[in-house]
Amino acid sequence: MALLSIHQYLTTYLVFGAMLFSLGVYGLVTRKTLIGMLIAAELMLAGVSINFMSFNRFLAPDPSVGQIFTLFIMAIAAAEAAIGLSIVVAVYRQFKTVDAEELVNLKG
Amino acid sequence: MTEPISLQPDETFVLNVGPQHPATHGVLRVKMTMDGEYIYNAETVLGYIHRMHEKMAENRTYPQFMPNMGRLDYLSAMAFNHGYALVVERACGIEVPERAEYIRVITVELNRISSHLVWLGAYVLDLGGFTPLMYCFDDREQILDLLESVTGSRLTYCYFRFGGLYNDIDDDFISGTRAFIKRMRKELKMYAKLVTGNIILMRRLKDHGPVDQDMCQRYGATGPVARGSGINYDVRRNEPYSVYPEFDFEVPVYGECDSYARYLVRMDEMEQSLRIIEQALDKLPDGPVNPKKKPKLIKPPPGDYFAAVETARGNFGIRMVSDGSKNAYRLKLRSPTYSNMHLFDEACRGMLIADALAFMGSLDLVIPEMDR
Amino acid sequence: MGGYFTDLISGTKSLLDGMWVTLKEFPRRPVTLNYPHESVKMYRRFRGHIELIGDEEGKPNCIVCSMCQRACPSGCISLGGVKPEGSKKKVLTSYILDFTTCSLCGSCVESCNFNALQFSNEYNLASTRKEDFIMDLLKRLEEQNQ
Amino acid sequence: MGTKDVPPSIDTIPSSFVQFAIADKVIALGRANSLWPLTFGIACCAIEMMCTGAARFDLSRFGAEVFRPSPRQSDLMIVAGTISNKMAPGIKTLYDQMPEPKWVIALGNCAISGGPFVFEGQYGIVEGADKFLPVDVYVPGCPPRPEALIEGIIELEHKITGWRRWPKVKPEWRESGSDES
Amino acid sequence: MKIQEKTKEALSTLFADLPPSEPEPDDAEEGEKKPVPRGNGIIEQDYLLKGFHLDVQLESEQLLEAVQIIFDLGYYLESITGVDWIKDDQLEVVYDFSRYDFDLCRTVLRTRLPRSAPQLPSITPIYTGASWHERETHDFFGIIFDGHPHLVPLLLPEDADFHPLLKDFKA
Amino acid sequence: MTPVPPPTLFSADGMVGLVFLIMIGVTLTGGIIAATAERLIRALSGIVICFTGVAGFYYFLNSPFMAMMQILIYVGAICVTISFAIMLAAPEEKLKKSPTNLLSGPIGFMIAALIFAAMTMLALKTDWQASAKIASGSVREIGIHLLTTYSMVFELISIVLLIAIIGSIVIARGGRN
Amino acid sequence: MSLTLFNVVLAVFIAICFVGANAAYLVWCERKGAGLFQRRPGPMENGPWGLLQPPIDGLKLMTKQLLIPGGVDKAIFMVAPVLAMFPALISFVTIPFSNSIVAHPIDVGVLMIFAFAALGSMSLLVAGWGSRNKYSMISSVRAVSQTVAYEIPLMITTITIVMISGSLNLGDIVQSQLGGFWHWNIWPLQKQVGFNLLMPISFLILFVCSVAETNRAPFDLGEAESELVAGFHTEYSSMGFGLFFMGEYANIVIGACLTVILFLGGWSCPIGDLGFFPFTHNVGWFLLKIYLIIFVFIWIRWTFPRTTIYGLLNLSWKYLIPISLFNLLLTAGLLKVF
Repeated sequence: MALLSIHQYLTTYLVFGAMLFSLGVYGLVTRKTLIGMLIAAELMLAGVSINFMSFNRFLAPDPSVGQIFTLFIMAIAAAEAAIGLSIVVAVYRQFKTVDAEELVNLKG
Repeated sequence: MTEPISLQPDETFVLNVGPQHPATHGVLRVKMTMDGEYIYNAETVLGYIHRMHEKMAENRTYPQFMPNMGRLDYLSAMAFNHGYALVVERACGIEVPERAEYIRVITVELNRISSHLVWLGAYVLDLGGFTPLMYCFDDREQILDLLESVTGSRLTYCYFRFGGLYNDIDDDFISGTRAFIKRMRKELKMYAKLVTGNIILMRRLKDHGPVDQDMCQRYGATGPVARGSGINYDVRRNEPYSVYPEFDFEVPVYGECDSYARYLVRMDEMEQSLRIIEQALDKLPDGPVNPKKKPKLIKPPPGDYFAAVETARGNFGIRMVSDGSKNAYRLKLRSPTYSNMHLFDEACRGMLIADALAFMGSLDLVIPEMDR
Repeated sequence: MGGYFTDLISGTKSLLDGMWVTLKEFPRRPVTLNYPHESVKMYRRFRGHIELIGDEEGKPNCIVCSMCQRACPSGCISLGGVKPEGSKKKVLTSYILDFTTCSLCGSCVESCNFNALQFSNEYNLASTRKEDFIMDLLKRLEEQNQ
Repeated sequence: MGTKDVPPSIDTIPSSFVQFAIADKVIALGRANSLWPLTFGIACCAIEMMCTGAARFDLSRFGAEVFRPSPRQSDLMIVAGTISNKMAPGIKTLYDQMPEPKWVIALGNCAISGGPFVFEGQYGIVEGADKFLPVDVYVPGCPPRPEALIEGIIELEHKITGWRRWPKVKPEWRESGSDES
Repeated sequence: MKIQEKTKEALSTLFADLPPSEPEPDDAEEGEKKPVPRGNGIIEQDYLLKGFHLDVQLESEQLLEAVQIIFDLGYYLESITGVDWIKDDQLEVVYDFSRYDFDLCRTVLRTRLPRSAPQLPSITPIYTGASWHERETHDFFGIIFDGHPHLVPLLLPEDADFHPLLKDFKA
Repeated sequence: MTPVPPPTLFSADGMVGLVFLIMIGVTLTGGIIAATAERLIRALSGIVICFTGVAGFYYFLNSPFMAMMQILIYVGAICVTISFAIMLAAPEEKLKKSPTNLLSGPIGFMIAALIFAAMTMLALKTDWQASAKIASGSVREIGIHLLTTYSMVFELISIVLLIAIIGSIVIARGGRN
Repeated sequence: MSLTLFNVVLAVFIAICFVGANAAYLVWCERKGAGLFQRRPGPMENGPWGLLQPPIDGLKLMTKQLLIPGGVDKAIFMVAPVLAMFPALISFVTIPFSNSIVAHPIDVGVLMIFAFAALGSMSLLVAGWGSRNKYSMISSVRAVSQTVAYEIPLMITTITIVMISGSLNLGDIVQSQLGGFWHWNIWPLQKQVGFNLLMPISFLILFVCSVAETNRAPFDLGEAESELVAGFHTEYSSMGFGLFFMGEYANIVIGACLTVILFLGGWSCPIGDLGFFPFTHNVGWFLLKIYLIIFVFIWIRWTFPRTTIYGLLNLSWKYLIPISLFNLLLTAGLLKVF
């Protein structure tokens, strides 16, 4: 029944954050479309946020600093999503595809 | 123009509205090519309720064809009966007694009100409001009761006969009609509050669904659709038949060319119909309702005949070609919504689907009449 | 800017007007006719399906002239009669009405010169069998007489 | 196809246990009193169908006023009007899209047998909905009065549960010199 | 000038080269059995008796010209229909026009085609609303309208190849 | 971290632990769907599930405010935006395999596994010094900090969001003809 | 912590029962109300006044065949109805029914309701997309853009109230309005802000937004019957449809609760705690108020035609957002002054 109390340990959260982060990395590498990559990036951000939040809970001397940082990450994520998706839409309008590999003429 | 959709530009998709769709009032099908929610092109497909009326006319004797007219446009069956009676009477030269003419006008106008009430209810239902439909149908039931007490059926009346009527009206009908007029005037005020003045409805209808005069001419739109475009055209006025010249009534015309103008035309028409009924009841002469010598066998002399009447939806014309036998050689039914709906294809381009369906509703479609 | 506020106010007023109309209906008695519990009586001119009129003895008035059959637009009447030995008039042996193709136009009743046909007041027919509506009117008349 | 006295969906459930039989009855009762029709009018009879739903006759008293626009959510198809050859496949599709158990009412003479539009040499209509649909209840008339449709729904409930809840109304003539407008 | 005379005048330019005797008086329609089909030309009909004012019969080549004249005069298209004169082995196409204003004049254009080759120019470029009417006439009579943009069955099923209003049609 | 005796399943604490385990499962499933699903709309649903689970973690970490913000912002804003983009631009990912794609799967897996291993080692090996104070999770505290000590962050957030809004409007409008 | 979470689980169970019963009988109320507004009696024959109609409908829906049309995205298709019901259930946890009856008085109750409302709007999107039906797809796009447009004024208005009460906790917000109906936030006269004429208008904005959030007429663009057949649930049959149906009513209850708590004093007695009656502040008042609001919901639905998508966005961007923003600024200023 030791499993039932793992929510009291910091390591659980850290390992979990790492899991989400690496899932995000995997997604970022394997995804072919821009939107898929964006989703994977959001997943990575979620992993990072979990780390911040768990440090905030277990380690931080000042208990709101991690939360504020996570808030900041959320704002960044929102901004990223907005910008990224407007780019996706603009690219799609231009090239009629969002496949990252087909967008070779994007450079220049 | 109904060009075939040969090449689909990118990002469009085809939306099949109908044959079963709550907004098409029956079994109309509109193949809409959509760009998002905007209509790129619309092609109407008819014929889902093609009932071979014109073929039947060639197989049946003239009196036998009369019941079909009620099925053609089930909402204003009286007016269609009237048109058919007119053309046969014109061909055979049958005189109609005056009392019969007055009763014809009364019943036709009552039927017109009931038709507009169905339209009003169904139209607001199209726009998403459910309650006005119930009020309209409640008012309509009063008319149906009156007409049932005279004709014996509620919807597909077969009341007119060549030269007269199926039977006479009684005093109950007259007093009932007067009571109805009183009630309807009050109800119309209620509709003005509940529906006409409603800001949501106005925003949805004003400046949407443009049909200009040129378009009316090219498509042959008549009835409230033409009158909503500023065309002062009403067969009852322009080409008087029956005893219409003896009544004082106005033809409502609005020049805004939008759905709201068509809406207002119909609302005003109900009021004018009430006026006509009131006058007809006052002037109702005594006398027989059938000619003294009831025509036994209807055999019009050979030739072409034409008659037009104003139904609730517009100009209904009948072209009859007789070869002198008991059956018509050819009977062409010119239905008003056929032409009115035709302009939908052109007018709805670039509209949002919600507006297009609101526009379609403002054309007041009765599909069996289009398909015949 | 002026339009902004007048729009707002007139729009709100129109909405409240509409709500007042429906609210006034709310406490009113419904107009509904509670059908299976109460029912409307039919007008004398109501056109149901047709039925035969019998004389005092219960015999049909029909003399099998077939006028109704000829007048019917959709051919839903078929009647048979025999001429018994020594009698001048035909006697009706069967009068079948296929109500499923009838259009209730009333041509048959109008064409009958012998007061043999009338409309019934059966306005609420429904059945799980189509055959129920192919009626033998002669049998109906007999049942009525009993 | 055609008519059977018991709808197949109920018939096929094994009823070896008494409890099951009661459950069947309760379920049948539930189904019978919550018949949601498909919003689907074809011609003249559709107007009378609307009248039936409207204030004067009010189908909602029987819990059957929830006209669903999507066939997926409806239990009852009221075929209200003439079925043309062009329309018949569409109606069949709609019927197939409805989930079991489902019922069909043929409203009006056109849906029963083609009605007045049957004549020699006709080329356009299907002579009756039962040519391609299993019709459960026939409501004749051209068009039938709204009471007839209510009667049809009662008849359908009768068929589903095997129990007629309401007595049949005997039609009466109004005295001449009517008292009601 | 009344529109009826105006229309008549405008249309009579089409028949300038016809011999003057051709336009027959209206009793041509009254005859019990008319042995010869009437010739081209304009007939003024008695409105009370017939329901229309001007009855114009013309060749199919003249049709577009005549319809253009009618359109310019502000008529609207009421209907197009066909009549199968099987005894004459001819198909007749009838165009009904009417007016929106109070100067009433119903005008009928009619043209006859051989049953074996029923072809006619389409008036859709002039009256957009003729499209459905022509498709319908094509459905019912099999008349082919040259230049129609989308001549497929309208009222009949998409794959229909029969023309039910022809007198020799058997279901 | 004071080691407490592990709870039994049918105690209040045990239930809580069970809920946590379920949440881990849900979050991981969501994450895996988000990272691997072929269809974008499925990936989107995966990420919605994943984010809801993450919000649950925040709740366990004694910060309900952040949990709610997580759902509100990620699910209510970001996922909805992404779904708009999916509807506007890319109905389907193509299933064709190009040579580079063939390798990207294993390579990605290797990289991800490496990162995961390294970070897990780091997490397990480090001797974390637990702090005495435990966050109360109250909004008031965050608010006070956000507007006093970390007011720069607050400003930055607003500037970033403003720039993002303007930028995305400019970019998206530029593509329209 | 552990006990609260256990409470949550228990509360969710109770909430399911409450919401289930409520949703079922709200359907009955809706049908009955619709009938009475329309000159007809509504359900009558099944049970007294048709009271047995909801269980009968439920029974029928449950025993109906569950059709999964070919071509749909099965997993997504199945998840969506659950997703529609679940957030509404969760939100109930934090609603204070009286000063003692609240399952889990979370500190950020207001945020929680919004967070789960956002999750609910995802369900529409997922349902519409998963159905692979053009109507459903259009509907889901509409529903989402509508939600986005209306969450902004809704939140701004809520923030105004939060500023006045100084708490995100729903219980505290109610507490700050105790002492009679003249203390409710709907009135312009407030002890915290002095005189703010915009408060009643703010109430209207919140009300309109909660109608729009729940996809109710006249804002029911998502399931616009005459345009999009049945919108996002066109392809759903049986209980899938039933869950959407129930979810709608659960959302209505949530919307009504929010309106009552923020502006109408929650569970507080309108005439204040006068002292002669023992239980003046209780759950009865709260229920009375929310059912009154729900009655208005029903009343509005059966009165108005549907707006269009641009009319809706116009209303939001031209009227609701500016006015609510202005009210936010005004309230902030007034709070500073008083």
